[in-house]
Order: sequence, then structure tokens, then C-alpha cells
Amino acid sequence: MDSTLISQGLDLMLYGMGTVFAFLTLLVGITTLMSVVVNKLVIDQPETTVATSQVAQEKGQHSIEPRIIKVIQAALDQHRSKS
Amino acid sequence: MDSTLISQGLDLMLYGMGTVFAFLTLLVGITTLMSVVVNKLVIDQPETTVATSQVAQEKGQHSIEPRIIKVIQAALDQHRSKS
Amino acid sequence: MDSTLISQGLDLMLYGMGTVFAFLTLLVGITTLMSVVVNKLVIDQPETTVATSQVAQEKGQHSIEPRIIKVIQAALDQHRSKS
Amino acid sequence: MDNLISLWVSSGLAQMQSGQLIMMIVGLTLLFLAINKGFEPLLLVPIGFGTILANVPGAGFDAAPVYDAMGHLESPGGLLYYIYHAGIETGLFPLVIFMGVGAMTDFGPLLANPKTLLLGAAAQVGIFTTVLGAVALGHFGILDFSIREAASIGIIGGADGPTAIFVTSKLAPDLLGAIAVAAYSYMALVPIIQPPIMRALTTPAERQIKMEQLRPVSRAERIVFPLSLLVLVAMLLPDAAPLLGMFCFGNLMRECGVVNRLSDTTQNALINIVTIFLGLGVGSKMSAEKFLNPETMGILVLGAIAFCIGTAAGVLMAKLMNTVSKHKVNPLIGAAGVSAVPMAARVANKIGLEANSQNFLLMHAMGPNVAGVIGSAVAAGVMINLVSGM
Amino acid sequence: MDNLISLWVSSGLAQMQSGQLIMMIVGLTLLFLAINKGFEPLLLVPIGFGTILANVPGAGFDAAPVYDAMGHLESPGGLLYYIYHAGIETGLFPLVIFMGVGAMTDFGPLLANPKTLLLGAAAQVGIFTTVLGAVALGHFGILDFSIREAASIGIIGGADGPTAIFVTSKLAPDLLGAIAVAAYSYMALVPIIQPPIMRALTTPAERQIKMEQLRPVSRAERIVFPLSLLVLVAMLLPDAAPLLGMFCFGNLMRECGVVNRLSDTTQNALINIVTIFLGLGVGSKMSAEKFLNPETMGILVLGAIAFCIGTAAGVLMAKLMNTVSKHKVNPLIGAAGVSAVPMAARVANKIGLEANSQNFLLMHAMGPNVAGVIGSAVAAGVMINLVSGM
Amino acid sequence: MDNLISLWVSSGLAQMQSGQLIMMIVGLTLLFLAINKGFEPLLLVPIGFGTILANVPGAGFDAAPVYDAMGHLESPGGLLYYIYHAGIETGLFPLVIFMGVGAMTDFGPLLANPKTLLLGAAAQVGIFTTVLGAVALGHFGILDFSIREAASIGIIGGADGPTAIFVTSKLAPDLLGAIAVAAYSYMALVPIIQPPIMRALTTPAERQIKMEQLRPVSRAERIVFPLSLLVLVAMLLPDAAPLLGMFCFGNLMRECGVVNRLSDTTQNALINIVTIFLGLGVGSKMSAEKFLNPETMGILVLGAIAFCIGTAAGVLMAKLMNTVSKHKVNPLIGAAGVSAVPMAARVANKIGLEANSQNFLLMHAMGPNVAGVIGSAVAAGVMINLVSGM
Ligand code: NA
Ligand code: NA
Ligand code: NA
Repeated sequence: MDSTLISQGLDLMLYGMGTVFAFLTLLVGITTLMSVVVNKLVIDQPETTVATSQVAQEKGQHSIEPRIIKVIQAALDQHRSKS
Repeated sequence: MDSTLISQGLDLMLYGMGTVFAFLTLLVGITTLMSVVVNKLVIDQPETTVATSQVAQEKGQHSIEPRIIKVIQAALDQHRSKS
Repeated sequence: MDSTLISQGLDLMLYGMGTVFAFLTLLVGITTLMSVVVNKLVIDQPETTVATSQVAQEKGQHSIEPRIIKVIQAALDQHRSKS
Repeated sequence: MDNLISLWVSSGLAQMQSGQLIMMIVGLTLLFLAINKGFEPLLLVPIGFGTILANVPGAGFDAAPVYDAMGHLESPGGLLYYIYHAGIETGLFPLVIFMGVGAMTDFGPLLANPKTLLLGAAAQVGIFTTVLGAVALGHFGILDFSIREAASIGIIGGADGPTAIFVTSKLAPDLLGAIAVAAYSYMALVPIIQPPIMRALTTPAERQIKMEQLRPVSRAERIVFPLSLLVLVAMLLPDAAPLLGMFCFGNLMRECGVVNRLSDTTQNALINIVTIFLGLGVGSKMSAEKFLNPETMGILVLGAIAFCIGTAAGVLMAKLMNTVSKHKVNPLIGAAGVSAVPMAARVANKIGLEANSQNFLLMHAMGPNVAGVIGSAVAAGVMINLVSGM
Repeated sequence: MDNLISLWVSSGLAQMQSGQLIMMIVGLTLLFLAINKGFEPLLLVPIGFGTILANVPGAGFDAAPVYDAMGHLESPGGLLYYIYHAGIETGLFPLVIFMGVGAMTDFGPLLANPKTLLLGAAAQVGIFTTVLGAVALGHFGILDFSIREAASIGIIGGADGPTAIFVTSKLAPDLLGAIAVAAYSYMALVPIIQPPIMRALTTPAERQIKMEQLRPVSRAERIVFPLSLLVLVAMLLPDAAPLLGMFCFGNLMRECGVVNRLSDTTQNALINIVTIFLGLGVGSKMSAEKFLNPETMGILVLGAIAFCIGTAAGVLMAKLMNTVSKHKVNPLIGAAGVSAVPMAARVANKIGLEANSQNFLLMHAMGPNVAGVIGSAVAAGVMINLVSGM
Repeated sequence: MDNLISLWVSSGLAQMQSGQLIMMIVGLTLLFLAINKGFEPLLLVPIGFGTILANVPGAGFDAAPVYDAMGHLESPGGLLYYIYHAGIETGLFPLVIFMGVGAMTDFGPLLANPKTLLLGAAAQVGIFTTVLGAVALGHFGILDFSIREAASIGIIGGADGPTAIFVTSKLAPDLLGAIAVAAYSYMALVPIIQPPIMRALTTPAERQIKMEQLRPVSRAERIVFPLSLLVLVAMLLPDAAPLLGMFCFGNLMRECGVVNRLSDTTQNALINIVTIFLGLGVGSKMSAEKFLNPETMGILVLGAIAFCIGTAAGVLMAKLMNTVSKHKVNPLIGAAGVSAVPMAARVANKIGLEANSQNFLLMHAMGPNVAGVIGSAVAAGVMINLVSGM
């Protein structure tokens, strides 16, 4: 019984650490590859991408945070009225 | 069977569009009427209404947004300490 | 039947008000005692306590409110760019 | 043609019962009071709107979900059904609101002058006299209230919305609509109800009493106080622990200084979201058969009496304290013991300024004001305990 | 060794079915459209991600909880299971979103020119012609849609995401994924779909029509309007009351001016939280067997047709109105009647500026734009009513 | 008189058991550590408070709801009951927290130097050695842990609160209180636990190693990374998909730039609300019978060992990498591989500055730091998979 528990623990250690290492090592490779590929693909149009996505955001429904804007405005108004 | 489906579709079109048009046409009338009535009723005391409701808001429990005020205050303090 | 109801009401009044007064009177004593004890214990190191807890807060995970900071920053930037 | 009939049969006009129509007008009246007269709008706007929605004939806002024999959903329930059963029947919404109120409460004035707790105790007399009044109405055969209903009506005098909703949802859910509406309406009417009583029970000289400035309260005291209160409640009055426990939790988050982001969210997004749904859920109990009856009128009258007695008891308690203590208390701040935070404190301040334009009572009145919140939560715990055993 | 086998057997690669793989690619495509092309990202990012999660083999995002005979939880359900059943099957999430949209909606332009409501009505022709198209496809044996499914497909033409999700979750939950994706995609494509139709149906002279400046709208009108709309809905069309009731509630909170903290939270934290979970929940219905079939292609085609017809109907209605009214309407703003707030209004403005660089139509187009929201909610109510009785 | 007895019988003092009293003191101690010593206050304040509430005798915070034979609610459950069963037993709260943590995580440093992922892998050795230690304690008859309990104890070494709670609620819910408290306490003790180990395993020369400045990371990489990670998890390790899927979702919302309002709410209101309730729910499992026993002592000891081994493994892995790679890594940043974001990274930075006051390691340490989050989520997935089959 006890030895089963120990052997289960050993199995967990072996296969567990094995999987963690295998997975993260693979992720190192895939991340490196991904960075190379992505940067090569996007390199010619970095400005475009940003611009597009900003347009995208503006196009999105309800994309402005009205409260934040009000806060900023209030801060500025208050400041101006004091100075 | 199929013809039932088609006739159901036609019914839906007929009664559906009919209801939509009837409802929104009625709403045109009611909205117009409402605007006339409301503006006539409120016209003498527009300032009062606004004032009352502002008082109302102040009277409401927990009506201040403390975080917003803190943010504004922080913004102003930070600005003053820099200038 | 009715008299039971009335006697229940009287019981509620008697024991209820009794408990409320007993509890809050006890709380007066405990609060007063607490204030004395706490202020005596903390009096020598008031600055330390505050400092410690500020450190504590900084040490806490995710303790910064990035949005608030962004708002303040935005308010200041906007103001500067206008002035 | 069948379709036209179907549309007509299912229209509101064809299904409308007179009770529903009247309740919709009640809902509109609540909205009018909230928006135009400033009656506790944060609660009465959602309650009023919920009242209208719950009484739209055939809209099914209140409908229970239907399951088939296999346990699969056949038709979903209505929005108000889910809100009521998930948040109010369980008591969750009032408890979360109490946590938020705790996070918004400054115990500083109370800690600087703890004996004002007694004013908060005295004002709860209104609660229990009203219970007595309700059972007396039964005794004289005028109205028929059970002891559970009488207790729920009394709690209106606590001048504390979430406490009233919590108690009523446990003891007399059928009265929830009427009691919540009465509680919030009278809290809004505090500036009208209280001043005559305060003036009648005090002399001009008493109203001019100047109180000593409050001592500064240390951060450590502010942190230890909610914990002391919690331990005391846990030892003596566990039935009050749900309400006061969450209240102390909110206050500890506020004062401890290390979880400001949690405290901020509790005071803003969380309490606002729950307030909206609490109001809608209370509105769902505003049906004609539960609201349009003589009992509601009785509840409104008893609730007003509760407020008056609570106010008077607070003022008289302050006068009593002045007979034994050398640190004089301005009796006007006793009226703030009913809670109705912060309006009752503002009323005390206003009447005080009338008597002496240099006498600012606001901070002094905040002590009994928050003491009243504790007092009515204690009263709620006692009543739930005693009534459940009766 | 057994453990290695267990790990392999439970790995995604070993369990992956081709359908799941394709659906994961569909999910990535939706993310690409949302992030790179700006297609309604607030919904399509969560929907796309939810699609991927729901199709991870063996991850159990969609798994139902398992209870033992005593009713104790044996294994908990997956995240998407809980989200779908608590928020979408019950209709709660679309209703809360509608409340939030109401709190974000400015009815000012509509109140200044109420007859633009008719443009919002006309654009709903797209909905019902599409229903007819769907049943016709069945008649000719091309695809097999029931009347409930046909109604759900038609509502894509309403150009209103939460309305489409609300109707579909009630009438044809199996099509939820396809219909939600179609609805949001076409809303994103409005700037591409609408202009050719608008140009084809108008003369340059018509496109240059200058409209009178909108009169200022008083605060009282803004407050009374949502209440009037609510009462009208309650009287005539209770089936539309859930959607329009919550819409009016949100708008009343916005305009009444006394519950700004509730309105702010509704417009921000609350609608954002619900949007995230609504999107994930819709994604959970994007399974291969429900999405990868000819019906989806049919839904996409019919949805596009619905948008086109709705746009055309709005423009033609405006031209019709000009034949009888002396206050001329620029027919371009009729296209905004499909809703797709605020994009359709911006498109009308842009095409207007092309014709005359001094003719700003944006505010004028906001009237039919929000009218379209009301129109499609009304259409939703009628369809739920009629179809349930068929 | 009966009423007095009833009040006394139901009072806390009369019902209090010694275990409850001790647990309330434990709760107060947690609050002291959180507030006065700054131990992970965001979690330990709610956990500590929840511990006190759950142990108030007779308050029923933990009570299950009672239904009558017809299925109607007779008495509602307690607040902590609902929180635990709705949010923790189902796994929903840890998953939502993970989404929030993802939205707060900057993968930039990791993307600039992907091989630091290996440091995050190595530090998970602590998890699995601890599992072995727990079963060994069983073998020698000292304590009695099942394999499910051993796995849950091991995950403390992952130094990641929500991961530990997620795993424990699935594998060994009875240990939830002890394990959550151990996990958060040791994360707070990182600045005390780690430095001696780091100094013992490195030479001054190694601690002075200067690392190359990190390259800038493009926005496109940041967007594609969470998707790549998601796909890899989906293919290979679906059991880790719930945790890592939500983590990647939060991060994608952060980085994609088109749903900032969703990302803001996720990082603020949503994660704060869930944190409060997660903490209270964990506290509800802190009952005397589950916490006051030798096993808890064993858990605390094993947890500390797990942290130490994890730290050592990270440092040694960095030294191993330096023997094969020409881009030298400062071994101090290996210690950050246990996660405990961002404290472990700050510790690495501080020890680095001691060795060389110009050597800023903070950004370099953030790579292994977030890698440790991924690593422990992967370990969690493997353990859930393997243990369920044992
Ligand atoms: Na009170
Ligand atoms: Na529409
Ligand atoms: Na970790």
C-alpha cells in the first residue's frame, strides 16, 4: 500500500517534471520561431498595423471611456478655474 | 408542409412589418405630443428643475464618487508639485 | 390569541431594547478601552506603522492601479500640451 | 387573422388588470419622487422601474423557469425572477450592500466620542414601539399582522434600507415591496419629519450647546475598531453577525490601507451593480395583490410613527445624558441616531445653525448617525432570533 | 509507461477531431478579423477566443457538472458551460447589455426629429424579407430551416447583436454561434456593404439635401421619453418589454441626472464584464457539428441580403417621406435605420460629405440610427410572439 | 424569561467551541500579518476575515439552504456557503482571477529572451519533490496523505495562489484552507526565504554577471504569443487549458489594443470583485476540524521546503545553462522562476544590486518570473490528469 503511494509519487515526479520540461522547452523553440516569423512578416508595415488597429478601435462601438474623459476634463477645468 | 412554412413566413412578414410600422408610427405621434406637453409644462421653471435635481443628487446617500475626486485631486497635486 | 400576539410584542420590545442598550453600552466601554490601549501601544512608533504599511502595500501583488495613473498622466499631459 | 387575434390577445391592453395599471402608476410616482423630489434616487429609481416592469401584463419579468421531465430548460424565467431569487431571497444583495456601506463609513467621529453610541441605541426605541403598534392594530381587529410581519414593519424605524430588506426577506417576504418603499421614502423625508420634533423637544438654549472639538483619531484605532465590533458581535449576538460582519469587513478594507484597490471597487463598481439589481428585485415584489391593500396603508402610517418615535428617543436620550455627564451633548445630534446616513446628521447641523450660526454640529452628529446603523443591525439580529423562536 | 500512455491519450493531438481543428482555425480567423481588421472587436475577440476554448479536445470547457445520487458535486462543469447556462440560456446577459446600451444612448437627435422613427421602422423590412428567403430556401429543397430558425436568421438584419442573441437563444439555440458571428461581422462590414446601395438608390441632388439644424432638446423631454416608450410597449407589445424595458431603464438612469454613479457603472464595469462573458458564452456554441454545415453558409448569405434590403428600405422610405413632407430629409440617413450604432450613421455622414463637403449629416443620422434599435427590438418581440404560437 | 434563555442559548459565548475560538484567533493573526506585515494583503485580508466569519458560532455563514418537499426555499443558506459553492467548488473564481492576472502580465521580457522559460520550468522541481516528501511522510507513518492530497500540497511550491486554489478545490477540497494560507504566506515570505539560498548557491562573480540589454519586442509578437501558447496547450496538454486558456485570453485582451475597455475592467473591477469573494470563500474552509490538526503543520513544513527547492532548482538551472550557452545568464534570476510575481523578481534585483550596484536585474528576472506562472499551470494540468487516473 505504502509502496504504491511512493511509486505513485515517483511516477508523478518523473512524468510531471518531464512534461513541464518538454512543454516549456518546446515553447522556447516555438516562441523564438514565432518572433522571427512575425517580425519578418510585419516589418514592412509596422506603422500601418498600428494605424489600422487604432482605426479599428475608433470604429468599435462604444469604444470611448466617457468617465475617464470626464475626469480629465474635470481635473483640467478645476485647475484652470483655480489658477 | 412546405407551403405551410411559406405561408407562415408570409404571415410573419405581414403581421411583423405591420406591427413594427404601426408601433413606430404611433411612437412618432406620442413623442411629438410628449415633447409639446412636457416643454409647455416645464417651460416656466427650467432653472428650477435643474436646480432641484442637483439638490436631489446632493441629498442622495453616498452620491459623491470619492475615487474620482481623489484622482482629480492627485492630478492637481502632482501638477502643482512639479510646477 | 390576540393577547399572545401582544405579549409577544411586549417581549420583543423588552428583550430587544434591552439587548440593543446592553450591547451598545458594552461597546462604549470596549471602544473607549480599545482606544486607550491601542494608542498607548502604537504611540511610540506612529511613523513606523504608517511606513511599514506603505511598504506593505507596495509589496502587495498588483497593488498599483494602472488606470488611475494613466488618467492622471493623461490629464497632466493634456494640460501641458495646451499650456 | 388568427395572427391579428394572437397579437391582440397577447397585447398589454387586452391582458391588463386594473391592479397592474395602478401599480404601474405607483411605479411612475416613485420615479417622480426620486427624480423630481430627490427621494433616495439611488434606490427608488430602480425600485420604481422594477415596479413598472413587474406589472407589464404578459411580459413575464417575474415568470419562473420551466423545466421538462429530463431537467432541461423548456422556457427561461424572467429577469426579475432570477434577480429576486438569487440576490434577495438568499440575502446576498443586502449583505454586499452592507459591505459597501462599511467601506464608505468613517467611524472617526464615533471613535472620538464613543458615548454617542448610546444615542444610536436610544433611537431604536422607534423600531420596537412600532412592533407593539402593529400587534396592537391586530389586537383591536383593525389590521391583521403576524408577529413576523410586525417585526418587519418595525425595522422601518431603523432608517436603514438594506437592514430592512434583509429582515423582511427573512421574516415576511410578502411585505418586502411595501416595507422597502416605506423605508426609503421616510429616509428621504427625514428633513421634513425630524425638525418639528427636534424643535418641540429642545429649548433654544439646548440647541445652542457648543460641543468640544473632536480629538483626532489614530489609524490604529480605526483598524482595531471594526475588529473589536466583530468579535463582540460574534461573542454575544451571532444573529447580527451577517449584517455587522460584512459591515465591519467593508470598513476594515477601507481603513487598513493595504487593500485600497479592493476598497475602491467595493465602494464603486460593486455596490453600484448590486444597488441596481437590489432595486429591480425589490420592485418585482410590488404586485397589486401584495401592495394595494389596507396593510400597506398601515405599514406607511406605522413607519412614519417609527421615525418620529426614534427621533424623539434620540433627542431625549441626549438630554438624559446631559443630566449625568459634565461633557454636554447638543440634544439635536440625538436625532441623528436613527441613521438615515448622512441626511439625519445634516438636518441636525442645519437646525443647530438656525439656533447659533457659529455652531457646526455636522461632525458631532456623524457619531450617532453611524451608531444608528450599528444599533438597527443589532435590533435586526435580536428580532430575527426572538421571532424565529416564537 | 502507463502514465506516458495516459498523457498521450489525453493530449489534444490524440483526441483532436478534424472538426475541432477547423473550428479552432475559425476562432483564430475571427480574432484576426477583430484585431487586424477592426471587426466589432469588443464582441468578436471574446467570441473568437471562446470558439477556440470550446474546441480544445478534452479540456471540458463545455462539460456539464456531474452530481452523485445524493446530489453532491462529483466533478464541476466547465467555465463555458456555466457562462452559457447562467447568462445566455436565461437571456440575462443580452438584457444587461441592453441596459448598458440604453445608458450609452443619446435620444436627443431622435427627439428633435421624431419622424426619423419611420426610417428605423422601414429598415426592419430586411428582417422579414430574410425570414421569407429562409423559408423559400426550404421550399425549394435547398436548405432545411424551421420557422423558428428562419425568424432567428432574419433578426441578423436588425444589425443589433444583443437582440439577435436574445431572439436566437429563445427560438433556435443551435444556430446561436453562426447567427451571432454573422450579425457582428456584417455590422463591422457596414462601411463596405452600404455605400454602393446608397449611391445606387439616390441622385446626387438628393445626396446634397441639407437638413435643418436640430432644435435643442430639453432635459425633461429626455427623461419622459424612455418612460413613454416603456408605457407604450407595456400596453401594446409585452413581448418586446424585456429588451425595450431594460433599454429604457438604462436610458432613464443616464438622463435623470440623480443616479449618475449607477449610470457610470452600467456604462463601464457592468457592460464590460457582461460583454466578456457574453462573447465567451456565444463562442461555446461554435462547435463543428453546429457551425460547419451548409446551413451556416445559408445564414451568412441570408444575413448579407438582410443588411442590403434593410439599407435599401431605409433609403427608399426617406425618399417616400420627401414626396409628402415639406421638411426634406436627406435619403442617405435612411440607411442608418438598420442601427449598427454608430457606424451606419458615420457612413451616411461620409457619403453625404462626398456629395457636398459642407453637409454634415452625422447628428441627423443618429435619429434613425437609434430608431433602428427600437425597431428591431419591436420586431424581435413580434417574432417571438407569433412564432411561439405557430 | 424564556426569551432571556433563548438569547443566551443562541449567543456566541454559550455556543462557542474551543476550536472555533482558536480559529478566530488564527483569522486575526492572518489579518495582523496582512495589515501590519504586508503579507499578500489582497488575499489574506479577505481570507482572514472569512476565517473569523466562518467560525462565529451560530451565525450560519456556512449553512446550506433548506428546501421543503415542494422545492421551495425554507431558509436561505449563508453568504460563505453560496460563495464557496458558486465560485470555488466550480473553479470559476480562480479562472477569472487568472484572466485578470493575464491582463496584468507583460510578456515582453520573456519574449525578448525566451530561454528564460527553462528557468521557469526548473523551479517547478519544488512542486514534485514536495509531492514525494508528502507521500514519504505517509510511508514512514508520520502523517497520512493520499496521492491527491500530496499533489495539492506540492502545488504550494508553484508560488501561485489561484493555481493552488484551483488544483486543491479539484483534488483535495478539505485541505483548501491550509494550502491557500500556506501558498500566500510563503509568497509573502519570498524576500526572507530566497536570499540565503541564492547566496549559498552562487559565487560573488556569478552574482555580478551583467546581462545584455533586452531587445524591444514588437506589438505583433505580443499579440501572437498568447495565441501560440494557447494552441500549444490545446494540442498537448488540455488539462492545463482552463488555467492557461483564461490567462492567455486576459493577456490577448491586454495586448491586442482594440478592447482596452474590456482589459481595463478585467484588471480592475472584475479581478477586485472576484478577489474579495475568493478570499472569503477560502476562509469558509478554515474550520477547526480541517485546520487544527497535524496535517496542517505538515503542509506548512512541506510548503516551505517546496519553495526552497524551487528556488535552488531555478538558480542551478541558470548555472547549467551558462555551461552550454555563450549568452551568460545571471543565476540570481533563476530564483524568480518560482513565480510569486513580482516579488521574486524584485528579490533577484536586490541581491544583484548588492553584488554590483550598477547591475539592474529586474527586467531580466521578469522573464523567468512569468515563465514560472506558465510552468506551474502546466504542472497543475499534468497532476490533475495523472492523479485522476491513479
Ligand atoms: Na438605524
Ligand atoms: Na436594428
Ligand atoms: Na509558479
